[in-house]
Amino acid sequence: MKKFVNDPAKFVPEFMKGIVLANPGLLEFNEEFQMIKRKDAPNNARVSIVQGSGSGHEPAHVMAVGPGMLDGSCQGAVFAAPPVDACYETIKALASDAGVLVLVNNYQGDRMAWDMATEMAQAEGINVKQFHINDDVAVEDSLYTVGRRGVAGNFFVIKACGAAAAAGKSLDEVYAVAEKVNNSVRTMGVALTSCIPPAKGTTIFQIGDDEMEVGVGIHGEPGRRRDTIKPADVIVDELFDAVAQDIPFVSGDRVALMINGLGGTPISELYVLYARAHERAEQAGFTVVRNYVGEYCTSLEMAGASLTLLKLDGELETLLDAPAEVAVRIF
Amino acid sequence: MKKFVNDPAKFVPEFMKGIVLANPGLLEFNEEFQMIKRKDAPNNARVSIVQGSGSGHEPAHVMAVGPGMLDGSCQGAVFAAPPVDACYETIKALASDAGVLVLVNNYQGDRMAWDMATEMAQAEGINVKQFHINDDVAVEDSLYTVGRRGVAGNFFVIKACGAAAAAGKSLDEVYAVAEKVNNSVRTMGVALTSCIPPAKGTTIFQIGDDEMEVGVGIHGEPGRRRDTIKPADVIVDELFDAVAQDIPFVSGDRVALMINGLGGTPISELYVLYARAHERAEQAGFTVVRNYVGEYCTSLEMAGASLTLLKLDGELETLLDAPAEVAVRIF
Amino acid sequence: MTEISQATVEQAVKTTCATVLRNEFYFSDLDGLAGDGDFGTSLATGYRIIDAEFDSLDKSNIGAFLLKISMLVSKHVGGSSGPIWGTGFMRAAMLSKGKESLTLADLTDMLGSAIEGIQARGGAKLGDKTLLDALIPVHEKMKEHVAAGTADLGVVLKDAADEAEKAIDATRTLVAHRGRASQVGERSSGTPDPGIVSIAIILQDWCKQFGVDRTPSVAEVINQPA
Amino acid sequence: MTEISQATVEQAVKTTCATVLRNEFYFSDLDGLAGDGDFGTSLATGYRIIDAEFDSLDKSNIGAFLLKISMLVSKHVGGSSGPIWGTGFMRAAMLSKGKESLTLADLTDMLGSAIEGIQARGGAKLGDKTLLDALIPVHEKMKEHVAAGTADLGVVLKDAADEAEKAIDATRTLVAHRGRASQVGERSSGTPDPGIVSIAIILQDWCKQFGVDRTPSVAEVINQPA
Ligand SMILES: Nc1ncnc2c1ncn2[C@@H]1O[C@H](COP(=O)(O)OP(=O)(O)O)[C@@H](O)[C@H]1O
Ligand SMILES: Nc1ncnc2c1ncn2[C@@H]1O[C@H](COP(=O)(O)OP(=O)(O)O)[C@@H](O)[C@H]1O
Ligand SMILES: [Mg+2]
Ligand SMILES: [Mg+2]
Ligand SMILES: [Mg+2]
Ligand SMILES: [Mg+2]
Repeated sequence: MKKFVNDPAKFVPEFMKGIVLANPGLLEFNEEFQMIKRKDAPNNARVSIVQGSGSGHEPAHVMAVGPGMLDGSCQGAVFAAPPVDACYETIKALASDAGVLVLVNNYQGDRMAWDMATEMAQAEGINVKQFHINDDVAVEDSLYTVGRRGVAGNFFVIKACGAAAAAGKSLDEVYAVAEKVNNSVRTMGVALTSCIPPAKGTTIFQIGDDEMEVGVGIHGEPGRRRDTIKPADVIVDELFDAVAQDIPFVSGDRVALMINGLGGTPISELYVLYARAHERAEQAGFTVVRNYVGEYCTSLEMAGASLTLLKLDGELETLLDAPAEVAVRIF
Repeated sequence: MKKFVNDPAKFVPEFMKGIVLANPGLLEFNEEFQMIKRKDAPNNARVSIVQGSGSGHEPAHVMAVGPGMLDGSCQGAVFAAPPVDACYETIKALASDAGVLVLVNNYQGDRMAWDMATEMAQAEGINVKQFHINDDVAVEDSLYTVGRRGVAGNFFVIKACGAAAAAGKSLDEVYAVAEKVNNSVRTMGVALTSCIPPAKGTTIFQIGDDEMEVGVGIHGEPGRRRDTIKPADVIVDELFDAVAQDIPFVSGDRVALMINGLGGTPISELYVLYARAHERAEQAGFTVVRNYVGEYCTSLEMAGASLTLLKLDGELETLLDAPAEVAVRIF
Repeated sequence: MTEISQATVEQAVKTTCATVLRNEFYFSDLDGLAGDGDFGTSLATGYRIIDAEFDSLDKSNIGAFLLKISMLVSKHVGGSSGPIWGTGFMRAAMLSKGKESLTLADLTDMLGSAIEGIQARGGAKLGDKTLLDALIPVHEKMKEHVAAGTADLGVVLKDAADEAEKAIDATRTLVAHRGRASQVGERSSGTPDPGIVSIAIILQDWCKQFGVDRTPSVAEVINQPA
Repeated sequence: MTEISQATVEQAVKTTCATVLRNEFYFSDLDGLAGDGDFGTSLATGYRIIDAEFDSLDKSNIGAFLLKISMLVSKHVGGSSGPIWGTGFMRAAMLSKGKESLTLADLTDMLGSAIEGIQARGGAKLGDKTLLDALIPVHEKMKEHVAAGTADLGVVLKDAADEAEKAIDATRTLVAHRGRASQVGERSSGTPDPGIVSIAIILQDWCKQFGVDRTPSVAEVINQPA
């Protein structure tokens, strides 16, 4: 297995320990529930923002804890929603007089765990609300399913809600921000290779040397279709069209544009994709107000990328612009 | 080829275009010489810091251009030093009354190209000096070779020199900073997989499914030896010992500790490595004053990592702490 | 009337531990076909602890024992399986509170309540291609035996294993409507649901454990690791 | 005395373009053994442009032509090969300034000066396992023919190709002391130097181009792509 790992069963607590050792002033670690929180949270003067999901998507979700972002987060095993108890303890640890907003990525496992945890916390009088993020356009939404998946758009929901909470907004107001961002953000991804969950030790799906999976999920779930690999620009065009036509985005829109690496793709390739995406946005009459190129929501070492567009307005631009700090940094 | 690429021959200019489109306020692009520079450089009041090397190591080197870092950088093709003319034009474009410092990674190709370019620039009266970075401890230094390679330690030389130049230090003073950092920084890396240069289309070396290359170079050059993959902690121990014993680092040292991903390794694994490296540093009596976990000097999509230690003093701590800005960012 | 002793309940759980641990990678591989490949690991994480702590678990009565199982699942099992299996055990525990043996009718009611709890938790119905598509027919068959007054519990167990196994093929070509597999649309058709397979394999292993002669006939059950 | 015409010099460069472009991946693969696998691409980037612009290059005389080649190499060839080949062509250009034909002695002096320039640029000496280990013996052999007054340039070319080819095996087990391969220590022993191989293949192709019958005997030359 081509991975840096000791005991696969300890992979998640071990990397979490590394994150906290690297950020001793900022973060603290509860190993029993695989939870990382800001040392200075909860703060009763502001809403706590909480998330927790499967591991393997780093820097989402535990590395998004910090001022102006999440107050705390628990991680399940790789690709598995955290156990109910961990979710419950996370809500409890971040309980604030101003309330707790749980940003749940829209997967069955996450939803059920946070539902149960929320019920348990509410029974104890904690003021907690949940919001479901579902920005992936790869598979059509339908009444008969759990609905669309939450993927890289997650970053924007966290960033905006974190800024709103830091600005002292109420739980209902922060919830409204989550709703606005989620209604305005769309993503689609493509994979060139499969990832290898450490506990599994082998790839999660098989893919030919000349194939790509269009619309892949961040857990390696199948997307729209399997196809032969195309030139980078052709791939961007398909992602861009799928995403831009979804709300739809229209000429004159001010947007944030993200190229998110899925883990194994070098940043040079992400900029090849960005160049085309930026060009397409300009041709479509969008103004790219902010851009994001890097890794925000990954799938272990999967080679691949996703493209996200977020429609902006004055409020969202201010929220994205607000200062924030996370465990990931350059300097 | 599992890559996002259009025409492999245009890979480098295309990703450079992406970088500049994503940083329109900060950077400008000279496509003919594959050079990126700060829009507001040169500034005759301060020394210009310049670098240029092969591509494939992103964010090194062109993504390290920005305030407090490099003033400009030209890129060769993947893994090939830039042509002499590009180096010459880069020095000319950043020529400042205060002088130009070229930070050259110690490879034969880079050295020769910058030697020729420096001679040409000096013949035109430009005040330019070169410094060679050689922090890789993998292969013993010797009088009979080009000497040790420059790898991730490069980041610290740029950061410190960039800060010194921003503080208005003279060319000789900035050169002395480069010397001090280079004398105080050591690195060793390990690869689990080979990378695929786009123009080659195939892996640069063969490595078994259960093998690792200890001491690998950032161009896939062989290192100390081939071995079977070991648990993450055992790998860190070997890197740590090789690096720490080299200057040597001694108990009581204040250090910066970097775990640098080589491109294809997920950040979660880098933090598994960091946890152990931090522990080892503490056991050795070092104080980890600053830490760096992420991608600083990569080898395309190679799965692997390197460990860097930098011995600090008051001057270096101040220089590392100074504000800086590059094309890579989170928010 | 034939009773199911507390010892039998404990033995069934113990056997399930062995089944889940032996099938850890197999279940994950099946989940990888249309899901995310963690089903086996998630279940095994919980059952490994149940197995290790088995001797010291509260065994004052069946309900207390199953409540403890439910709590261990809630604490250690992630993914969808945590809430689903945790809810199932919780419901079964409620109806067996204080009991030291069960009638077939008791057991049937416990399963019925578990099914209701799982439906309430995850919103799935029959035909959504989840483990409910195995549990519901098993429950129906058990109700028939309760009505008929079947005395031989081996016959009931064999029928239950048959129903669960049939569900694998009956749902194979369906498109999943719940769980992660539902988010891949048409792409889930043609792959077996790992939750259904796990129920069929657990029941098959119970047959073996309790001396009920039964030969599996569906590939996924036949091919489980020995 | 036998003269080498400007047309022959131009043809040799043109032939070299074909050689380098055909061997682009082969040269890179050889470089990947102990180096970084870019040698073929680096050379090809320059020679592709020389080839494309060939018809419009300054051909007023041999020196002007070679100076232009040197400039194109400096502008387009990266890696170590840019400075090395650029310096070589620059030196050859200096000694042929204004000439429209060359004697064998002229050509020998040009190569000698190129070797000096490359040594000054990169600090390599004979035995450091670089292309100098091919060029220096070729130059020695040419000096012998100049001294002996050899009239048949085909014989000289054949001998030169022999010397270059011999250098491949003669240096194979050496540890590189210059260039990127020197930074891998003992690990460079046992791999051929791609720069030496390229010189041997170029000379072999010149033999073919100029009608000199010669059969290569070293694997790396025999195995070059057709
Ligand atoms: N809503 C649901 N109700 C009942 N069972 C479900 C539901 N969603 C999923 N399942 C079952 O859970 C199994 C997958 O479990 P697991 O892999 O742990 O979940 P996840 O999809 O979160 O990774 C499926 O095979 C299915 O049988
Ligand atoms: N100092 C030197 N002098 C002469 N030739 C050299 C020197 N260093 C390297 N070479 C030649 O250049 C070849 C490698 O070229 P190239 O791959 O372009 O360089 P790099 O090592 O920079 O990638 C080697 O095979 C060797 O023959
Ligand atoms: Mg899961
Ligand atoms: Mg090179
Ligand atoms: Mg699953
Ligand atoms: Mg090379």
